[in-house]
Amino acid sequence: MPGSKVASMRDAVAALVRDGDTVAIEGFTHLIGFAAGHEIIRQRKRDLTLARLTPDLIYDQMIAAGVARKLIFSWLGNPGVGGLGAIRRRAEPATSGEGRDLPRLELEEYSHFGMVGRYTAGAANLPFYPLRSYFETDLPKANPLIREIESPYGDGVVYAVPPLKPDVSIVHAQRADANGNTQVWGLLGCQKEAAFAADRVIVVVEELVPEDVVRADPNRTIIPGLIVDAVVVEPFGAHPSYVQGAYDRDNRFYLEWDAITRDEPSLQAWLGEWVYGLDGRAAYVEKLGAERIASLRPGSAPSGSVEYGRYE
Amino acid sequence: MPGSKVASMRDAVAALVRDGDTVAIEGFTHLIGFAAGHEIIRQRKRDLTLARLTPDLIYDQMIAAGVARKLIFSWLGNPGVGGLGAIRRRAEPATSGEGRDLPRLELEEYSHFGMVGRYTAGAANLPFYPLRSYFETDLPKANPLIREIESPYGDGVVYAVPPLKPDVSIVHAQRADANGNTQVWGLLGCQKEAAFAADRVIVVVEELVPEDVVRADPNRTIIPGLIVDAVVVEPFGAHPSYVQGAYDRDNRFYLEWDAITRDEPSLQAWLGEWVYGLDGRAAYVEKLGAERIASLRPGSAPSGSVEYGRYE
Amino acid sequence: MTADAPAGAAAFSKNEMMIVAAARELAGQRVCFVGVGLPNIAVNLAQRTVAPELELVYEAGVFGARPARLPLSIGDPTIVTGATAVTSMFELFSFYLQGGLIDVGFLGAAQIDPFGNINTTVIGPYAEPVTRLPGSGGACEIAINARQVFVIMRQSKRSFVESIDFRTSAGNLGGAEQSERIRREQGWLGRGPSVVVTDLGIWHFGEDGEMRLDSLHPGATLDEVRATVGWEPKVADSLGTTEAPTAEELRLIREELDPGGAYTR
Amino acid sequence: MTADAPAGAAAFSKNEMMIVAAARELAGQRVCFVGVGLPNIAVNLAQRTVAPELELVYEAGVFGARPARLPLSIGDPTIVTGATAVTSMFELFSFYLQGGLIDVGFLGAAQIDPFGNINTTVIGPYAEPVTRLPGSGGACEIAINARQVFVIMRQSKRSFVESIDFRTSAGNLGGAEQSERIRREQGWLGRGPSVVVTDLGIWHFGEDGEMRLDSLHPGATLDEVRATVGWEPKVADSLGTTEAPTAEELRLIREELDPGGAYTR
Repeated sequence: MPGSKVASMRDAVAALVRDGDTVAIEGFTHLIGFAAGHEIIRQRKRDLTLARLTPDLIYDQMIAAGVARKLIFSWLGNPGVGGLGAIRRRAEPATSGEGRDLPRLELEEYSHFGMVGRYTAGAANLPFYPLRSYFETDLPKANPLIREIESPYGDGVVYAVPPLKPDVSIVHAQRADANGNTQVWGLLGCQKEAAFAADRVIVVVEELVPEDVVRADPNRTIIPGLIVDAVVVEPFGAHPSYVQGAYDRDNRFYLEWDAITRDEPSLQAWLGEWVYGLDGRAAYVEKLGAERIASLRPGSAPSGSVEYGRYE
Repeated sequence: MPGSKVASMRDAVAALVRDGDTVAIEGFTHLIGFAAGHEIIRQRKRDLTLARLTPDLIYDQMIAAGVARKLIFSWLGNPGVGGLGAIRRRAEPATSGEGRDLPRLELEEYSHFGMVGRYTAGAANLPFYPLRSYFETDLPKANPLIREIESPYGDGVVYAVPPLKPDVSIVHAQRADANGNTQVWGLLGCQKEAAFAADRVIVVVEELVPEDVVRADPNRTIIPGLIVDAVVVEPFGAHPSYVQGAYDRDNRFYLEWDAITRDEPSLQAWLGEWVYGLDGRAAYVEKLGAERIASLRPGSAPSGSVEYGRYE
Repeated sequence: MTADAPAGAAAFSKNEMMIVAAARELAGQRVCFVGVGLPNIAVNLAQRTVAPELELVYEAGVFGARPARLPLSIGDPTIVTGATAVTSMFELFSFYLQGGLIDVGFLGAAQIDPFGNINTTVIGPYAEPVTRLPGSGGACEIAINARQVFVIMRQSKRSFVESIDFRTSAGNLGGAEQSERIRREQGWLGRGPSVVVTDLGIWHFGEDGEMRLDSLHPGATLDEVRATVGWEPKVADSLGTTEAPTAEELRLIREELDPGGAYTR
Repeated sequence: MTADAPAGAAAFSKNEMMIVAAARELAGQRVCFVGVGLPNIAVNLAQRTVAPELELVYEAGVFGARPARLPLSIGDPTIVTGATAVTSMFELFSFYLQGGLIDVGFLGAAQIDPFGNINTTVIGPYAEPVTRLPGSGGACEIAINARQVFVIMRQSKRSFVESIDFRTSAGNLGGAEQSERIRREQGWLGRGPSVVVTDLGIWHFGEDGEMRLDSLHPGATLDEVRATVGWEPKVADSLGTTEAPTAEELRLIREELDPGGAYTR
């Protein structure tokens, strides 16, 4: 079958993420592509439109670094902890004195299901996705792309969201083969939809596996190599978020972020130390230290194996 | 958690399938619920509307037995072999002299994607499902429930199909626990959508497993016990179709059916021998014989196990 | 922030009272959509006390979670391991929520009005906000599709307001009559908000669709309530006092669910 | 039903020639949506000959099948074991087909007209059919969404008709001009039918959108073609002769793919 798509993070981001692109780094609390986001910062990409249900720490960092002009989202925050300072300073121009000189960030806002519907419509080449949401709220006024649509069966109105087709979707996963056939377990979020909706796809994995491993359990494949442009092997590339079965969420970092993001200088200092000052994820992992990493390893809970049967 | 839902096929069908119901026995070539269909025949249910993408042998048998007045479908035939005589005799009134006294079967016809969209809309409580199909064909004329819908973004028209909400969906699966949490691998068809769309759900499984087995691999669960009313343990209950990993499709029977279904007396004789004359699937399996069954067992192809991790 | 406890009872914080009161409201419920923050600990407490058969649904795509520890977020790996089913968010929102399988949806709020309409989007005008809040997340669809909605939040003049700055999630709209008509006409599955549990008391919604204080937490006073509500609140004729947290409830919170005190301090 | 073979070549059946010709048309293609029956064996032959990188997509929900035996149906367990991905039909039709990832969709037909419009629904009027055929299955959406469509079918006056009784799947509609306009206006991804392989020859579609005989199979004659087509067929100026099946192609069909002769007799 087709040749290897394995690439370094640097090469993958250089080749596939372009200034002005709409970029989706998905992953709902699970499998967030921090390593990819940091590389986008290091390569000083500009004018990106960033899409993501939950623009959390990674988008706060990217927006602080100045890569984005616009954000498409449904929930903005550091879940369970607090706010995202960099984004907030660029979205509250009326009050934040210290942010007055910062470029205004354009916001385009949906609900979770709306964002999922947008990716689904993008992946399925539909002109809209219908959903029962937004009734009697101010969201359609705030975002005129949320529109009413009448059922052709005379039984009322629902709302529609437009397709979202990112130029690039970046998905972190447990494993893939060299051709990009990608398997995930645990929370699936909307990575499949975001990948199928995108023009280009970068898959970042904890582990590169032989094709046989993927083919032994085809029901676990969420993204076929067919739509994948690059496979980056980057263990611990989702830290401080987590990878089911591989490492835990580093909650300490999420708590620490609350202070870091509170003012622009401390955030920029953090970027200097942990992003610009390092040449890639391997250096980041080394800087984190073996002890911190060991503390995040979970105990074992194997899925067990099922029988597919050999039919010859 | 809630108590056991395990029931005999006889009790499950008696309690949950009612005359006049819309019944969906789904399974696309894989996991076709023959044992359940035969029990519906034996209990002489009447006036059912039968829904299924591919009304193949099982619906030919059920319709020959007189349980149905209407069929909702997308592809009618014995795939790769030939026609379905019982259905054909009730759908070609103009020509089939021998069928003139048989009750006319009402047909409501979609495409595969249309049927899948109907179940999806039913499961998701949407008033319609939009798809890019049916353009410039005679299908919307033949079935006025296939309607045009205009995109609210001014970029044209697609087609819509209405939700399908069966009174009962019957799903055959590899395994479930006593509460009805059901796992399937191999072809998934649209069983998940058909189950979520239904008012009542019967799950028929090859194997009843402890809850722990299901919880060890939650990504394999396609139907939660929450929506399941009865769990029937019926090994070999999908024969002559197949169960991935457990047994092969019995192609000999599909070939034989071509002759059986060609005329009404031979079909009725077959029903007498294999359905009315037996009191359930165990007797059917015994009548098939150990040798036939052994010939359908595949070799081994294990999926392998993945790590979920213990997070305490 | 220890509340005045009745003599003889263990001391407890206002947050602990709020969590316990919310958990108790879940008695008899079957399927609960768990939100981030306080709802997360309340439902986990309910599963261990009044509602052992409560099935926890997380919008991240989990049904039947059995968290071995208190989840740190609504997407914590502990909600996956040992769960009944893990599914894509598309299926979770389509089949579980919009399909009508959720009995109770939990919402938080930055602002709530007398009819239970909720703002989690902005303080100030949308285009030029004074404070940019997180936004809807799944809240606006939970408000419409969950059979009923529970709200858990602290009371203050800034949060309990006569008129919210932005309606993120629909409550009883302009009152029960309008709410019932619109819900019926538009085919909403949800009946709307049924309870608001705060740090001071428990509010249910009356026949007119407006919230009514039914119970004061031990140590809280009506004056305190009035001082933290931006309208003249309705108070039940037979205003009760919430039963203080039991020793077992407090033990579960302090020893099992939140030994670090992340939620309760 | 052995065709007159050129001297020295191995004898072969008309079905074998049809399968081999269809397989060869797949040279250079990447992703193929496999239909029931003859397309099934043709694509499996192509994967072993002219198109080793051909990815097989089965509407049952399989991508990247590597069947260890010839699948007995389009849902055979052998297309699952060892495949790259297995997915629900919702996702297969939504993301792979409608999403535009399919290069070639294979269709069969009970009736086809000069512009490649196809009937697989009824012979006679829809409400009172003379013959009830299987219906669309996935055909009507494959016809619209696959980048191009290959048709494989036997020729006869009953199947190659000037006007089909029911249009199940859109081809070039009333001709190229109308087809291109409608496809553009309605945003179809598919360019429509590009080849019809029959037991007698190979037809491609000309600039006017009508099928044109480009190659006669060995042993077939133009008279035979005219006797099995319900209109005056267009024939290429430089009508070729299809290269007979090679010994290797015949060996693959007879020994590996269809030793029982289910498709080829």
